[in-house]
Amino acid sequence: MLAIGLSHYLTVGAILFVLGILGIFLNRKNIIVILMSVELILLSVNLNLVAFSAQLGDLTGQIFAMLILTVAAAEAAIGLAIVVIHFRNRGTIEVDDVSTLRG
Amino acid sequence: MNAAGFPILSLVTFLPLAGALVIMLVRGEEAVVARNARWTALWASLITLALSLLLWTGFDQTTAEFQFVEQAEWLPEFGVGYHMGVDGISVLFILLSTILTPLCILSSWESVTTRVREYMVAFLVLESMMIGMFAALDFVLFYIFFEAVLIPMFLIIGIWGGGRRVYAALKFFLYTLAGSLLMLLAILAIWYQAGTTDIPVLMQTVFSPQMQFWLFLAFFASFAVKVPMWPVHTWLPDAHVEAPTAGSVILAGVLLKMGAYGFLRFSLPLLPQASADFAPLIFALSIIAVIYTSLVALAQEDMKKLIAYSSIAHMGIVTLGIFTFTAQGLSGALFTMLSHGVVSGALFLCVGVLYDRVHSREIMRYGGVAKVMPAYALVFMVFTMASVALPGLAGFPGELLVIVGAFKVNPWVALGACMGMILGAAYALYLYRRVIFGKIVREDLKALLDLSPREYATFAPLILLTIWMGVYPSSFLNFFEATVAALIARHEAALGAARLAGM
Amino acid sequence: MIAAIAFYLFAAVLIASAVMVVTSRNPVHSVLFLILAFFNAAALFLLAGAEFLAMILVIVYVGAVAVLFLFVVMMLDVDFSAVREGFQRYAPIGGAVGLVLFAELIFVFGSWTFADDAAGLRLNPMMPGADNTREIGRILYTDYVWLFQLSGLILLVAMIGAIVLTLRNKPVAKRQDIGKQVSRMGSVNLRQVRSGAGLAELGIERPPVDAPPAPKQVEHHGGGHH
Amino acid sequence: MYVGAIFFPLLGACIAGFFGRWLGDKVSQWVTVAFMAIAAVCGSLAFIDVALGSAPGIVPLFTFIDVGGFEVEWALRYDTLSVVMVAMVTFISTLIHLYSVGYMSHDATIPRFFAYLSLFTFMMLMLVTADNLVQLFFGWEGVGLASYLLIGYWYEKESANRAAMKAFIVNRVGDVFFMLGLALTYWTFASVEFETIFAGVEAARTTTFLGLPALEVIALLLFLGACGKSAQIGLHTWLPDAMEGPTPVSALIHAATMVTAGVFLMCRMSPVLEYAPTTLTIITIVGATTAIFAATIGCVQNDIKRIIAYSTCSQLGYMFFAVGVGAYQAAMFHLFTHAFFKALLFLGAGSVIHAMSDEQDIRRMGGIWKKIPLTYALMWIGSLALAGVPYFAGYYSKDMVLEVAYAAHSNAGMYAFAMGLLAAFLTAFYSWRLIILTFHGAPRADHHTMEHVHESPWTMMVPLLALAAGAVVTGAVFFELFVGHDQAAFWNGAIFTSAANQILEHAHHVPEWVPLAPTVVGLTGIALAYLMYMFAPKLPVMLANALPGVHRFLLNKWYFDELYDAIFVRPTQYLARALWKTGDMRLIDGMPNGAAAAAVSVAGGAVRLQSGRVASYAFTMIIGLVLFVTLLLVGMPSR
Repeated sequence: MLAIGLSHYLTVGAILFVLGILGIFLNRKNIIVILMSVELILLSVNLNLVAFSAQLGDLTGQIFAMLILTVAAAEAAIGLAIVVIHFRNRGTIEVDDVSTLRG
Repeated sequence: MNAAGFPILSLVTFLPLAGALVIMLVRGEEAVVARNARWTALWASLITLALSLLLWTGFDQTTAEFQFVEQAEWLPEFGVGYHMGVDGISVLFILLSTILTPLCILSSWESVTTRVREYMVAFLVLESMMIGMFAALDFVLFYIFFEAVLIPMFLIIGIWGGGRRVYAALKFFLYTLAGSLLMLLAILAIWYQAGTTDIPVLMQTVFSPQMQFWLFLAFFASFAVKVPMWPVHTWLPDAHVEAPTAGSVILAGVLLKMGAYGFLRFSLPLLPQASADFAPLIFALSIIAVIYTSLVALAQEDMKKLIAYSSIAHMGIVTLGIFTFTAQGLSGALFTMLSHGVVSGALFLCVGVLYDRVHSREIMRYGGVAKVMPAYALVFMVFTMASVALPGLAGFPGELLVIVGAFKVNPWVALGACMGMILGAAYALYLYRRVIFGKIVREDLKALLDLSPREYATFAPLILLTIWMGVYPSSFLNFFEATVAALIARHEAALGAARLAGM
Repeated sequence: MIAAIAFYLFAAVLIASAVMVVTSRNPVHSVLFLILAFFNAAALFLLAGAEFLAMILVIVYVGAVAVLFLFVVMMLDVDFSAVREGFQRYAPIGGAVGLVLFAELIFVFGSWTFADDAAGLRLNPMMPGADNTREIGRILYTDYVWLFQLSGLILLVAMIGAIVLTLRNKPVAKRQDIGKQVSRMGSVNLRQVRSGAGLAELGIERPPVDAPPAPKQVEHHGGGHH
Repeated sequence: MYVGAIFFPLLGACIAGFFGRWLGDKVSQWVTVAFMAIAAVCGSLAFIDVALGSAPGIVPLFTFIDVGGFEVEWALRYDTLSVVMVAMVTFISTLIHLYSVGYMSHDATIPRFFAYLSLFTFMMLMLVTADNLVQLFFGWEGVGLASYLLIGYWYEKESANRAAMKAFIVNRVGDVFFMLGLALTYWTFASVEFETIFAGVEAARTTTFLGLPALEVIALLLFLGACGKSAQIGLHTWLPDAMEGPTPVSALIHAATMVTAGVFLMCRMSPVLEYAPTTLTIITIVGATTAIFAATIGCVQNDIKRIIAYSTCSQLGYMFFAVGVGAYQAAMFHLFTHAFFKALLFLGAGSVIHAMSDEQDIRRMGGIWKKIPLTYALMWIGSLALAGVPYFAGYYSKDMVLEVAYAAHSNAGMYAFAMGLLAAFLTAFYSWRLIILTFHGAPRADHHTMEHVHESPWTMMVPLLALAAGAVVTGAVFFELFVGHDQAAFWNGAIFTSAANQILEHAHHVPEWVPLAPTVVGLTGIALAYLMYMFAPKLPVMLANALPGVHRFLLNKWYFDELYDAIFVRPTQYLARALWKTGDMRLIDGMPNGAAAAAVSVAGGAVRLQSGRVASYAFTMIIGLVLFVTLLLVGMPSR
């Protein structure tokens, strides 16, 4: 219990991941919270990478985590921009209304 | 380099493409563009024709080897090369393509009024691809040309066609594409086995019987659709009916020959064992095609559809002849292909003449045309008779040779092919009688004009060719002779070897 | 010992705040909890020895991303009560999926070990006692410089994309369009007017009005030949 | 000269056909007549050279086909057999060209008619001078084409078109057998050249085909081919209908030349036939049956041309059974004389029709013999020759044919003799029925027509007179050469008879009554006709009423047309429609079209999955992810 090992980190990552997924399900309509959930998921991935990196003593994991960070930032920026213009056009952020892609 | 001293085959193949490029660059008023496009296309195709006549004069009839060969590296690491050449089988088809194209352009001089430039471009591209297909000696190259032919034809039917053009074009495209995809698989399989796609090299390669079986089926799927053989023939009547006249001419004249050419070029030399095994099936399908489609033709109410069905029947004779593996049968099949190219093309042009004037293809719409268009009646009669294989005209020597060849293999097959003669006469004369003979009942027919000078110019070479082919066929048959003899010798040797191995 | 306690503490707060992110009624609260979660994750990174990444996380996520979220949430006048409708409907499915996933992840962790030669396969082994930030910098600017540039490019594209998306072209806003001005014809014509002539004689000079386009001749393109 | 005899008609045909519009009617018709005359001179000279001078030869032209040993040349074979035909064809054709100048003078497209006529002559000459079976087939089909064109010459008449088509298609049926025979010939003899075939017959006697002697099969197939062209029973139905064409055409094609091509072919192939005894028997029976069958129908027909057409059919039957008993010379002799008197009869009928303002029904004629005495006399001559009255041409040839049939001393021969004798009686009967109904009795035509009855112009009468001369003298003049003691020298090997075949010799030694019998029955027939139509005109009606079944049976031509309509034409039409509508459109097209429709409907279902809701997509993705991971885990332990 006392020695904090890899599995602890991984467990935390797993819980975060599951919470992120739960968030997507729960906030079905709120696109902003969905985006936040995605951030959580990415965070859990980063946590895993860092944990492995620390365990193995390999810096590559941290490099990866950094790259994921940039991608996550970019994704958040674009996602939010889309939310903004969608709200501007429709006056709502309900994802359920977004169904013009229907085949 | 070759007999001509310069890469004549590539030149003939890509010259129309150059013409197409020139036409595409034409800009200006619509009428001016149309006129320039027409003349450019005509000249491009005429120059191609003139060049291709060098093939006729320079061809050495005594050898079965490929001639005018051009070889260049293309994808050497895959054993794929740019390899062109002709032998007795293919050389005349190149000539057929180059002769029919200017006639087609001439025949659509006035009947095509919309998007003339694009039409002419499509035709020149089509010509280029057809010639390339007949000249290609590399499987990949062949396949590219074989498929590329589809595109301009698809456009010609789909854009300048009749009322149901989209249906017909799609049907045409899907049928042929479905078949040729299997051929692509076969080509890949051959490439895996042999490591090259060079056809002369492949001809020396022996495939295991098991492999031959599947390869033959794949080739068969592709070529049978193209021929077309019963029961995958129904795309043809629709395509013919909807295609513009010139499109029908090329479709019947050259495109149908691609399937039979494929059988001759690939199935027979590469897969002798499977070809021999499948011959009874082909006989059965061919005989059904001959009798079935002749009967169906008898019931048609649309002129073009009738001629389209007659084409299927004639192609049944061709496939029959190919799989007799006799010199007569093969030569007859080749000759029938050529003569059918000329004759059915001309018949479609004949229908086009009436269609341009009356805008109807319905047989019942006509009657008594001979009264007002005697010259046209004569022309139509010549081609009708050639189509029913009247001796002295183009259709006869081929049909005779095929029947003689088939008789040796199986007299009943020959009898079946002969049934086509009777039914052929029935539907052709029935058509002629209803359109040309009889009393004129409709007022608008009374005012029809006889052939114009442009139409005379279109028909004259075809009539000359028809009579020449009928009276002096040896001038054409001599082209095939050496190649056909070599083909049969190789076929029999391969079969003999297989038989020895089996024992 | 201290490290273990710290780990449990930070982990607990991280998970609790993550729960709050997904469940809180007010998105503003969600964002604030997200920030808290990021802080705790950064602390975990620190515990794992990834100091540089921990700092980056705080700067980028808390400083930029979370604030961006906050901006958006507060800037948009969203009726969040409507958005929360149906919150319960998918909870069972979400819970089930989450449980299955969690169970599987735990199962994977339990049945998994390092390969024997894992240590030998490392690409960039950490020198014992080396400085984390310095090491990352060394690798990032040498071996991974292309990836680094690429991620920069991604950010650039994201920036441009976000700007393009949200840039608003108000039709009422008046801007100067020089090209339009230069190419302007017809509305102002200089004319030689007889001196002394009044409006009564000349009438009001109006810019010439283009004749309405003649109704286009309907052509029958029947397609192909007839 | 040899080439000229063949190709001058073609030249004439081309000039009249292609340039007729610019040359005008007069010029083009006389050009063709002139070329025909030149050809006739050439033909006669060739006859003198080859047949009388015994100098056969072959004129090679150029190679037609040469494929893997299948070698066909264009060549003109001049031996006695062909030169007889050449001379006869060119001579009669010239007369008929000349006749047509008068007969067709009111027609709208005269150059076309003459072009067709000359084209026909050319094709016929190609047929008879063929050096191989393929070239013969060329002429064979060529005359078929010309016949088609000429029968349908008045293309505005629906019945003419129908008849033309019928002629072509029925002939095609025969041609199919010809083709097959040709193919078998090639595979038996490795050649289609006559020389090679004849040389190889001995060697081929043991060859079998499908278990039958190959020679028998070849002979049978070629005979079936000949049946089509020569209108033997079964394939005869086109001949009476062919009378829709202009009368000179009937005279030239359907009496004198084309229809006898089948007989010519049989004689040409005599070396093969000699070794095909079974086939010969079949030929005898078919020929004899045709002779009697056509004669019975001829007795009740009312169309003047149809009567003569059935008479032609019947006479062809004579020729065939002469061939069947091995007397090819007798067949050729009858062919030769028949050409003259039958052409004479047709042209005479044409003259009558011309005089009667295009009336063809003999029930609406009568009482005109005083108005057109010359035609009347010529018809008499023709009929006398046809009936075999002594010293006219038909007497020699028909007697000869019957004698050889008797001399064959076989069952088939006796059957042929009996039928031939009966047919001879009927021939005489219907010939005089025709003459009496046409020329004698009270006029039954309307007043207007009767006023216009007039003798034909000289262009029509000159050929008639020439043919009449032929009908009178050819029999006597050529008897010795064709079938008499000089025949071996005359034929000079052109007709082959095996050593065992001495039938002509036997025929000269038949019992006394045999040569007399035809004359007697002929005269009886004439007498009966006089009795029934001249002296007791009620008698035929009574007879018809007494035997209504027989009368209707004969009047409807033994119901052959109806039979063929029911078993060939209708089923074919029905089948054609069924195959098209059901086979092609429903079954073959139905499969791909159905597959396409199925794909569309499946796609329609799949489309609903794509709701457009991003959240649903996200859920789907996540659930998919979970499934994947589960699958991985389930799969892992097995590793």
